[in-house]
Amino acid sequence: MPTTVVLGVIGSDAHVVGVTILERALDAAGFEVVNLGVQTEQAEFVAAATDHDADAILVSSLYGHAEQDCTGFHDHLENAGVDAVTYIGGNLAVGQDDFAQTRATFESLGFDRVFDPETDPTEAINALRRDLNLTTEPDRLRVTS
Amino acid sequence: MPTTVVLGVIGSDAHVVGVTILERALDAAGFEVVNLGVQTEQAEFVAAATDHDADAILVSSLYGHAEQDCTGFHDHLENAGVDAVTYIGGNLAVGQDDFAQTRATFESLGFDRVFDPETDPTEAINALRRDLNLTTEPDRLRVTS
Amino acid sequence: MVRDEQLSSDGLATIDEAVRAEWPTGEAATVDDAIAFHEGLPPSKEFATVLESATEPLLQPRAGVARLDEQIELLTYLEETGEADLLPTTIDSYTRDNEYGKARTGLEKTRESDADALNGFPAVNHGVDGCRTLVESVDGPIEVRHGTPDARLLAAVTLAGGFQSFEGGPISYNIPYTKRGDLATTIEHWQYVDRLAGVYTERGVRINREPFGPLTGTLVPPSIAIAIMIVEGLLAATQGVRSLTLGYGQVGNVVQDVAALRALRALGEEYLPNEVCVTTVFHEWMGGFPPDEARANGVIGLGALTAAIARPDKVITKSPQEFQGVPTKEANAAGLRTTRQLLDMAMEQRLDIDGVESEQDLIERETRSLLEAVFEHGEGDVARGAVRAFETGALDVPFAPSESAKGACLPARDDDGRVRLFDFGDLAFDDEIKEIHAARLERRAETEDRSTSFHMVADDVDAISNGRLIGRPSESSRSGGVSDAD
Amino acid sequence: MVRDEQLSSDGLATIDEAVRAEWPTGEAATVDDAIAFHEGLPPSKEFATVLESATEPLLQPRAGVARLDEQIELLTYLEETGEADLLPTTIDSYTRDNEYGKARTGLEKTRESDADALNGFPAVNHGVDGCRTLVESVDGPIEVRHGTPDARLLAAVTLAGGFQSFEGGPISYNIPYTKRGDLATTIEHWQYVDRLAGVYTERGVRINREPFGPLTGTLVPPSIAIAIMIVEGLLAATQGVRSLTLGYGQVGNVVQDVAALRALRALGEEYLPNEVCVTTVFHEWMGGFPPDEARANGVIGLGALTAAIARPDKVITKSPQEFQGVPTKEANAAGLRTTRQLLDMAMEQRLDIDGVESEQDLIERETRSLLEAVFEHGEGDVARGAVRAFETGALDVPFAPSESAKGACLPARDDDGRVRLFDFGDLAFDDEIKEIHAARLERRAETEDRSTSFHMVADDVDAISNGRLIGRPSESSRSGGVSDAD
Repeated sequence: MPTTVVLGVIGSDAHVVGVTILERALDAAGFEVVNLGVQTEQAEFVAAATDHDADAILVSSLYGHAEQDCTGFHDHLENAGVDAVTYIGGNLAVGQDDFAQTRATFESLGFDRVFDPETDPTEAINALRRDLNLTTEPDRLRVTS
Repeated sequence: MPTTVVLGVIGSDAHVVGVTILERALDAAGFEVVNLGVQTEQAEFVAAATDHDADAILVSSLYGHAEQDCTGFHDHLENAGVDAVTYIGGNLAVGQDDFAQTRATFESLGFDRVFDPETDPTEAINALRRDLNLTTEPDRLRVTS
Repeated sequence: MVRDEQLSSDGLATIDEAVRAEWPTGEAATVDDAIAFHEGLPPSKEFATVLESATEPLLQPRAGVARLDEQIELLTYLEETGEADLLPTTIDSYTRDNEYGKARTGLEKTRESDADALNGFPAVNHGVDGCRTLVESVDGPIEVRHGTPDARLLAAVTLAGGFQSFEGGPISYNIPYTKRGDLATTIEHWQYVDRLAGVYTERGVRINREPFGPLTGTLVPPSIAIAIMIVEGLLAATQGVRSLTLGYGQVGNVVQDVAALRALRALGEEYLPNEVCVTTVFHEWMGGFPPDEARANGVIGLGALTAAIARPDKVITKSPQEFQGVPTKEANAAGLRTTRQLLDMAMEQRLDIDGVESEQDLIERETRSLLEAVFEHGEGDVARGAVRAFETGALDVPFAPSESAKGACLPARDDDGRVRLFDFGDLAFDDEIKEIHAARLERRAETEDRSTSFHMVADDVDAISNGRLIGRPSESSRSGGVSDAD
Repeated sequence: MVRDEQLSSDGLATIDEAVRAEWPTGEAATVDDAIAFHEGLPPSKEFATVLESATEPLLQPRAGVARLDEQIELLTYLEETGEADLLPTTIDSYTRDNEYGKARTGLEKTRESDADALNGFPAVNHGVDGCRTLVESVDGPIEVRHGTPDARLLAAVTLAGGFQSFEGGPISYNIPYTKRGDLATTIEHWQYVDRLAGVYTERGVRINREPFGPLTGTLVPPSIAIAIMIVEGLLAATQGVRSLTLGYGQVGNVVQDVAALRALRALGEEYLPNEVCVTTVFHEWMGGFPPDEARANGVIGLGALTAAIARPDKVITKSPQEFQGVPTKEANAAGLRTTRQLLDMAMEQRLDIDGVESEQDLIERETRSLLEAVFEHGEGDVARGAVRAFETGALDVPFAPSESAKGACLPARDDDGRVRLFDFGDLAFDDEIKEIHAARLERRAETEDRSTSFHMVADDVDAISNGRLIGRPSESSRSGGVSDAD
């Protein structure tokens, strides 16, 4: 059974490049990908996760308003009975905050993992493999030389 | 009888471009030119003016030490019996002094005219014509279009 | 269904009434009143006249702040200290989203606190009089630059306000900018904008229109950009626009950029009606900039050199502070002067580079193929054809967020740094064209000893900001992310 | 009369003793002691090794301050923040004039007051140990850059101090730098320097030598620079130098600059003995810069683009603060990074420009003509030939202050911005070459509707600092002087 990942850019953020590349990387790594694209509301993530019985939800945000866009997100997921690991990545805070602080903020919102904007898709994929106890051949996952 | 102009760069200044171009401009305008070149001492100016019975002496300085290089210059000229108009031009003072101040300084040292570094050779030549009451055709003097 | 037909004067009047009722400042935006104002402007402020009669590329920055007095000050600075030939007024995001109430609040906040609460000039809120004050206060021609999918009220107000150039178009301000804008509706909206420009033109005020060439600004293959420019140009011409500036954004390979600008001009002149005066605009690199002003100046320099060889009619400059968002006015002026110096020095000498002709041939062939697909999809109607071609993916834009586009094609640089397609999606390219792209990418794959894949795309997207043109593996491995995955 | 013969070891020892006695720090400057120090340096500090094995142009700034600790800090900054590949140490003016006492006073003043009383690093005063501390404290290879006509003690101290590269030569550090230096004497002085480098080389420490290509930095026709580079290279090779970097300063016309760098490499390899490894260095524009950092970045950008096409082994970078003299370390590093960004982006793509071959042919023909005249003047001896050729003006440098040169030739740009000769003086060019130059300048005269004259020269000298390559009349009329003549 394929492992299904829902991904999208939350809020009114229109940064499309990162999520497009992440979609391709996940696809190439053997995941079933549901890419909701940019400007995706919380409700759309919840609906897609329910409809596709998602194993993981990957949220992207690059315009600095992630915290307000994500407030209450995990309550909605829980209410809808979604049981998926949740990651978030991107420019999560405006300004020069240090990343440890940002990570703590988003972990307290309920995300399982928090990534900075320099993260290579490989890192997210490796994390998914571990968190979901997947057993695919490791070299299937090699995405950068 | 040709009008003789002695020119050179005073002191230990080695800026050669301006004086080279001025030499050509004076030559093209019909003057007899004695170019002493860069790094010329006061005594060399005086000797050349005497030897060639100069009508004018044009002193150039671009490295900011003109005032000290020219102190006493007109006394030496007078002592040697040189009767020539004297001009000085270039970057005559270090820093952002206003030009009126600089002109006053060098006029008080004895120079008849003082020019800033943006001066076109034509201006110096026109001034020479006037100061020496020369009668050459005006269009012989046109050096810029 | 939308059709490529000129709006009737009744149709125009109906829309005009509705649009101008959307916000109080709309009422004053009448063409009759505006003509006299435009006629009173000196020739030096006639955008089309100045641009079309220029003998060398004119430079134009981007710039917009909330307050009128500060916008005047900013533009005056860019004219005097930046030596800008053409002026911009960049519109704020709320106005682009037609959120005039939020724009008003932002403007009020800015007036009270002096801190800029908007990222541009809310022209609709400033109204016709505010725009006219701006136009009167500066010396040069001035253009509205924005990114507004539904720019009808903005156009009504700013054209009445004395602006004589208006950026954007139904594809170029929809597909790259928004997720949900329906393309057919957006085309209808821009038919109003273009018809309004046409009405001004017919009454003696030639309004310049400028479709936005860079699109998503990220590795857009030239033929896609050019095809869209021509589609938007045709739509505008139908509505009576007679001064059209077609745009193209630098990809960073000089041969490809020069070839693209030449193809843009050649095909623009070929496809657009004779009565339209076609000019071209080159945008300095619109992708990610190095986070370093010194390196950013290197990127700007390559753009200036490209412009010197290709000689577009206009260049939109970047500033060395590009990576951090809106530049200071000093940095904006610096970008103009760095461009000017290199452009002038390089234009004074013959610089003919090899390979431009064959690249231009390829670009033209691809563009014709895309345009034919549009015409076929619309059974001869370019408006319907554009909608349907985007639906099927026959015409597509890489990294387009819009649901009106398939967004299925993916670009990558070849071994020489030229932008090719790694994944064609459903683009209307014939097999021979596809084979050329594949072969070029295969050569890169050999050089890099890896297979052609989306990894190249990912590496290429960041390459210039990392100091390189092509995202080679050794370069991409430089940047390691910080995360808690390990 | 000076002859091009290798100094005997007795001859070397005699001079060595006298030179090292000139100043107390000379005593410690012995080759025997130095070899062990050099052998202890890692390969990453071996200048010749790093330069000769590089696959892409290496970047090097100019930089020198009085104090050792501050020089270390400066070079470390340029390595880390400027990403310099090769490091410089620029020597102060007093040391260049062999005024070591004044240099000591300046150094003491600087130590006391923290204000820099010297315009460079007084290496002779810092002595062997000071130099070694410097060499040990930085990561990269490091070169002595100066402008010293009699650089014998400087060479003895710095080579013993661990430097492995030494700029300058008897013509290039005499003719453009000083009025009264006798050329024959200067050649003898540099025979000592070169022989010292040869001795190190023979003992396993390859010292890199770099004649100063830009000469007067003002519109020097390429063939004159290349001929002098080859003469200095031959003189150095006779003394045992095996690593030679021949230099050339940008004139701003890309075709001519690329052609010149290729001619420099080709003729260098042809004329110099096989055992000499010839590399080339390109100096970014050495003439007057625009008084504006933004425009200066445009000039630097054109240099970087030229380097990307010509691919010299090394590039000496300029900073955006060039017009105001010595740059801050930040500006110096910025010049490096602007160059790096444009250079890298441009080198990743094929950029072949038309016309390089024919320009290179002309440059090579002119250079051969000048070199033949030197050999003839010296009856086969290049040292005597150089002295006599400068005496007769068969070899000459525009705007040379030296009394050892005729200084009779005058350059001007042609209609394409290439540097030609307006007045040949007594240069050893045949009539056909002269006709080519005259015809090119005649074309410019027609374009400008004025006669070919020294006015073009005057206008050209200021053109780049005024924002242009060629000094066209309309441009030159921009700058009006302030004076009391009117």
